[in-house]
Amino acid sequence: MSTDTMEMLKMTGQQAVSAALFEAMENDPKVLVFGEDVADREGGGVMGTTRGLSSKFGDLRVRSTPIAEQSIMGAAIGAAMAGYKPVAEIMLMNFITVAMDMIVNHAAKLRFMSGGQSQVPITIRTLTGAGWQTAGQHSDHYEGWFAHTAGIKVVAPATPADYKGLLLSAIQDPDPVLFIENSRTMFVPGEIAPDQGPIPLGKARIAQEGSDVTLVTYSGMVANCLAAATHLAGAGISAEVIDLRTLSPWDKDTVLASVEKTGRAIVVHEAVRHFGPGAEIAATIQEDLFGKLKAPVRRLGAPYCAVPFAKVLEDAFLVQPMDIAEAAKELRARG
Amino acid sequence: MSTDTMEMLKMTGQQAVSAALFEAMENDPKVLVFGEDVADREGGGVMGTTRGLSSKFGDLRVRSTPIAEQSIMGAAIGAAMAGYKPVAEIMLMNFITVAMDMIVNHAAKLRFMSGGQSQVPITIRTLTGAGWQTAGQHSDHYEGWFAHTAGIKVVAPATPADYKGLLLSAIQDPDPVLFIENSRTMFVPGEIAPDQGPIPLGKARIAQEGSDVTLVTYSGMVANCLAAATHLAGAGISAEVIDLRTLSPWDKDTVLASVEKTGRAIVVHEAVRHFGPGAEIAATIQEDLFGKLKAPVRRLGAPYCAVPFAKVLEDAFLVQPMDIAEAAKELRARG
Amino acid sequence: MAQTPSNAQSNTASPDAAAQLDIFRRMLRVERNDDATRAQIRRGRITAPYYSARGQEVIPSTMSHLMTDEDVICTIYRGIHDMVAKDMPLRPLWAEICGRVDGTCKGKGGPMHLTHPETGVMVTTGIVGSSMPIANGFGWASLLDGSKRVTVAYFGDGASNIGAFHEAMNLASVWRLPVIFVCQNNGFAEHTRYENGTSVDLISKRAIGYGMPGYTVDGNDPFDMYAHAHVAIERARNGEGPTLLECKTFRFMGHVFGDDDSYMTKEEKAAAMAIDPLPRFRQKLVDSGVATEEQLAELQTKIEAEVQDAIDFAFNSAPPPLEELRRDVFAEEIPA
Amino acid sequence: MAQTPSNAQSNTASPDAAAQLDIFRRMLRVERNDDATRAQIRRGRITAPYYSARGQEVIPSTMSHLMTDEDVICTIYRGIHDMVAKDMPLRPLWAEICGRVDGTCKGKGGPMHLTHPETGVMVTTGIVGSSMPIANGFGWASLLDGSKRVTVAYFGDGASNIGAFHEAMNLASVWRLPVIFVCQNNGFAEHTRYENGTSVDLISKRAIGYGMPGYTVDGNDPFDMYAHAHVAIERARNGEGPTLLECKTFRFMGHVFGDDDSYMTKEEKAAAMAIDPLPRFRQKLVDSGVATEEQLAELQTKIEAEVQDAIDFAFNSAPPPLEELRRDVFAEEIPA
Ligand SMILES: Cc1ncc(C[n+]2csc(CCOP(=O)(O)OP(=O)(O)O)c2C)c(N)n1
Ligand SMILES: Cc1ncc(C[n+]2csc(CCOP(=O)(O)OP(=O)(O)O)c2C)c(N)n1
Ligand SMILES: [Mg+2]
Ligand SMILES: [Mg+2]
Repeated sequence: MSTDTMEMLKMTGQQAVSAALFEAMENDPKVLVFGEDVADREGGGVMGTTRGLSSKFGDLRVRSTPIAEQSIMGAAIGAAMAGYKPVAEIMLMNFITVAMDMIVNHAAKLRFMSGGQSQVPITIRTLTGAGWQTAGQHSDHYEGWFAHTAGIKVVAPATPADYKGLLLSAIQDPDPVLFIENSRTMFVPGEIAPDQGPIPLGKARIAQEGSDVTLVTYSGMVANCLAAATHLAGAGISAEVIDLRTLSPWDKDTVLASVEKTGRAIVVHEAVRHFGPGAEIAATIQEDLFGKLKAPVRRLGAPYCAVPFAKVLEDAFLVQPMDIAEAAKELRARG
Repeated sequence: MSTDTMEMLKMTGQQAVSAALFEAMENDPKVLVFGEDVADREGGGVMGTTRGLSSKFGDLRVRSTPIAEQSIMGAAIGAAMAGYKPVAEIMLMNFITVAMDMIVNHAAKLRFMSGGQSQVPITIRTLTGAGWQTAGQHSDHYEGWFAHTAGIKVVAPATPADYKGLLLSAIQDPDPVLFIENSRTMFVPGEIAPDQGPIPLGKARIAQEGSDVTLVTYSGMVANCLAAATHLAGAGISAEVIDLRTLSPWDKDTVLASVEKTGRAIVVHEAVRHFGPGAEIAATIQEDLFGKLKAPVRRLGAPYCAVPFAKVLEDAFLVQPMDIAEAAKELRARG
Repeated sequence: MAQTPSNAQSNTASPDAAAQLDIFRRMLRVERNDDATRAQIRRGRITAPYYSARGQEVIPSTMSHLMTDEDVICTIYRGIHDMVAKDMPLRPLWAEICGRVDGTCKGKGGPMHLTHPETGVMVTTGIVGSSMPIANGFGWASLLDGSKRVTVAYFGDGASNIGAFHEAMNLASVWRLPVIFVCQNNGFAEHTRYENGTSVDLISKRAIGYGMPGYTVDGNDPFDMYAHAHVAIERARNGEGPTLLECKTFRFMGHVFGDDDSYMTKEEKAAAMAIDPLPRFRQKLVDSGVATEEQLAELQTKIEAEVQDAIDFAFNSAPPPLEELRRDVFAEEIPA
Repeated sequence: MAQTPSNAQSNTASPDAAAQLDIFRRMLRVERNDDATRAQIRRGRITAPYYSARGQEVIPSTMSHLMTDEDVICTIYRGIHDMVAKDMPLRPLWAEICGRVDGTCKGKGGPMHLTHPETGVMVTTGIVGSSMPIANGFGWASLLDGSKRVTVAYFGDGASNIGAFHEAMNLASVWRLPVIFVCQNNGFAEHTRYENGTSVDLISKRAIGYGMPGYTVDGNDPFDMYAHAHVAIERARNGEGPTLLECKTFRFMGHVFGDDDSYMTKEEKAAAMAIDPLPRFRQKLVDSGVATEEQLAELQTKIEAEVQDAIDFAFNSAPPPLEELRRDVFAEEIPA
């Protein structure tokens, strides 16, 4: 039975992640899962994402750790070099700040610095995103740092199917992958094939076709771009929404082909706009499509401040569908 | 006697930093200096940059620390909140990876998260730069991470005068400043006025005027851009070299005015090009000067890999003057 | 309790009647405030995550009693009890929790980042372990100022396993900083039981590795707390350096509001709650004649009125204006 | 020496004649190689920074003697002695130090990142403290494999003050990992004297805070090293968990090649060098009849020839091609 004819399931991104972990551990005895509270003795994760794994695969392959992110990442690196495929959880992205040395100076560089002798096939799962009033130290999007770091891939899914498919690929990838889960959208149900398999890293998805403007985005902002596209359709503007899925390496071909078609591009992300990942995409588009654009490439991201607590500020901090729609209208008006 | 009529001194960037530290400590009893090996008992710093300070200002204001960058940054933050102006040294930029939480989640955010009650006027001095064959973990340029972090300024001087003037301003700035010293150029002598005072943060310097192409750069790459400009002059191309001096916030006005004049821009930095800080500048230029550019904005930076050890690879890793000159010629040829 | 590892001396100072009453007042203020907070959350009027410290009242109440107004604290997400015990005013506290402009942080920090320098609440961090290295900076400032100001760093048992703990303890000892490291050991780090994350039976033993005195204290007993806190604070004030206090306690409400406690047994929770320090100490005060029932009832009424006033104040305060996104990033406002 | 903190037992295993000779062979190989490296640097033929471990030979030589070929090490910038003692072949080592394509890392890592999995040299890091958390991963893999493989993490005294040390020690203990933490305490961290950065008189005491055995060993005495290393390795191999060995020693050549040693007194350096472990142990071997002068001279000749061969090999190797910048970033080559 092929995927097309199979009846689709409803699943949240979280359930899809859980399904991928079960499948990966089942299929490959080298896959390990660990992090704070991930084992069933600790409730299978504070969010329950890893629930059931330790009961099924044992306490040696699925381990809760002390609160010590450097030692989590260190253990992941060592075990990976010894032949395992660890999936290490950093509970929230802000906590990755205490493990940067391990990730940047070690995981990302060991293959290169060893001239190819070492390999570090780890997956770092982490959750983030504003919207829950967890304020300045619990909702940052730092993917830009890692996209700028040679030797680590950055994956940020937006749909349940992608959560599963990309996680399966990340785990089997021979190199380190940062896998970002977005807290606003990860618990929203969506369609997924019961036999959803791996989805290749580095390939974007056209979430919606359009002809007037290209919205390039990923992670939680895919939803906002789709909402903007719906609004724009009402205003007679046809927006193409590209979900990058993998931020680094990003799918230049798909983006450039789309922007060449529409002549207009807006890059949208939740991370702070200033020196944010959107700049790379905008800079590349203007360079490769110089003279073919009808308007400058726009970038939308968070303002230059910490994530604020008050709901009204947090809402204003996040790029909203209407911000995107307005930017698109402006571009359309320019040429 | 004004600066113009005074005889200029010859000084290295390192001597200028030392002079700034002496002056700042002399003028303001709240200024503190600390970090690994910085006191005279330990030789006044591995490079000798802080030599003499502890003998002059005492062991309480000038302190060597254990090897513990988190606790260095933590102590800086606490002392700053208690009214001091700590200048904390992180010996090399790669070691900042173990102190990211303190810098990003705390130093940069405390003023905002406290609604303005807290202030963290710290200066973080750090040294980096390829060229000494110190390989993958001792020469990285991570300024892009901090430029992307709201609440911390990023300063990266290129001349002895700027090393002194910008450091004086950084120390007196009411907010955290990352002050980056480049290991290739910091030990090269240059001219400086004997009474060189503070130079405002956020203001670029036109290192060389020109009319055909603008080279936007900072830190160690200013030297390479100037060398490229000399070569280009011989080839009949007049290059304007802008030394940003402060990367965040960067001097948009000066850059845009120059590029509006030349119609062509190349952003050059030592950091990895991929998702690097140059992308922000390129993306901004194309957005603000859409339709006024004669060619796409180009970016030159390090290739996507760790800093390699072998001299021949390290040379190829760094953007060389001829790479810049060639890019400029290419742009000139396009329109 | 007071299990003391080999490097520690024994401590005997004891709170007099006034001290006992003051400690109880702080405990009750903490508890009443916590109760009201949970009530408001249940009613859906507060949406932020809340880390109740119900059960841990004795620790900061005793510490705060022994601290002067100049002394400061650096605390954590589970730290509202530390602030209330330090006599932080409740109006700006509540306004902050509700995300209002009259909040101590103008609604920008929220409950995890409450700050109130006037009462010595210098830093509240949401990052495990990070209160400690920052506390050292305040300690260094005391030496520089030539002041007797003492800094208390609060943190949990789980935090004692993270790098920042180690670096901070070592630096404080080498520099002989007037900092007291107060570990509120409630037996759990989120869902992880103490012994599954921590390699030593008593966290106070770690002090040995820093040449620092360390004590394990019954954090639910104001007398044991007082005796040890007294020694630690005196030590710090006299320039003799830092102390580690491991204060054993229990959090009655789980890790975060809504936590289902599935990782602990009903029995252990019931056992812990059966020795709830608040009613126990209350009874003791009455039994020993330190206070009458009437006095304590009056105290309670007064505190409840203060809490209610703060709630009313908070919900009448406006949300912050959007310009606040551009303020306090730097000293100078970011242009629009 | 063997000062043992209270939680440690006494260790008595002793190396037999063959073991002594093997330890000496490793020491001499380390020393001859170090001497040759410094000679090449003085002649300007090597430009990379070099962190000599002259004086510290006993530690890795004894450890390596007791390790099997399956056992692995994670070491640091000052770690070439650890590798040479582990019998890493000298040709690819030299080619790497010279930045040549035949280097073990194709010239891309250099002396601070030498790697040679075939002889168990898994990681060399330039970041203080970072060898330890990674070593735990190898330890975990041993448990998963059901193998008896032991992992040794080398690090310095200064590194014992950084967060990574603490986190790694705690995790290794909680998980009972077969990892041995070998602190080469040479009394200095760059220019900082031990007691000015470290808050405890014996680093081994820190083991108490992790419920782990810890020993302070005379790292210049192969007998004391052997006795304690033996216990630690047996413990790890038998699934009893990690051990901390603090091995006291001295680095004769300062922190980095060219260091002027201004931060130490001439006397203390002279005193340390007067008890240079290499000639001392050599004399002992002869005096006790374990080896004859002739035997040792022959050994030395052989080692020197091996070193010279490696030097010749290295300088005849080509620099790496520029394509190497695109290789080994990921498993798949980055397109040009
Ligand atoms: C560096 C870091 N890692 C993980 C977390 C998530 N986290 C929040 S509280 C907590 C448990 C802390 O336990 P403990 O120190 O015992 O304090 P308690 O909550 O029991 O008061 C964890 C793991 C965090 N905030 N920071
Ligand atoms: C995190 C970090 N901080 C600082 C440095 C700079 N540094 C290199 S070696 C060293 C001293 C280390 O001393 P120790 O651990 O005693 O080892 P030794 O060099 O004496 O063998 C320092 C501070 C570094 N490499 N990494
Ligand atoms: Mg706890
Ligand atoms: Mg040392």
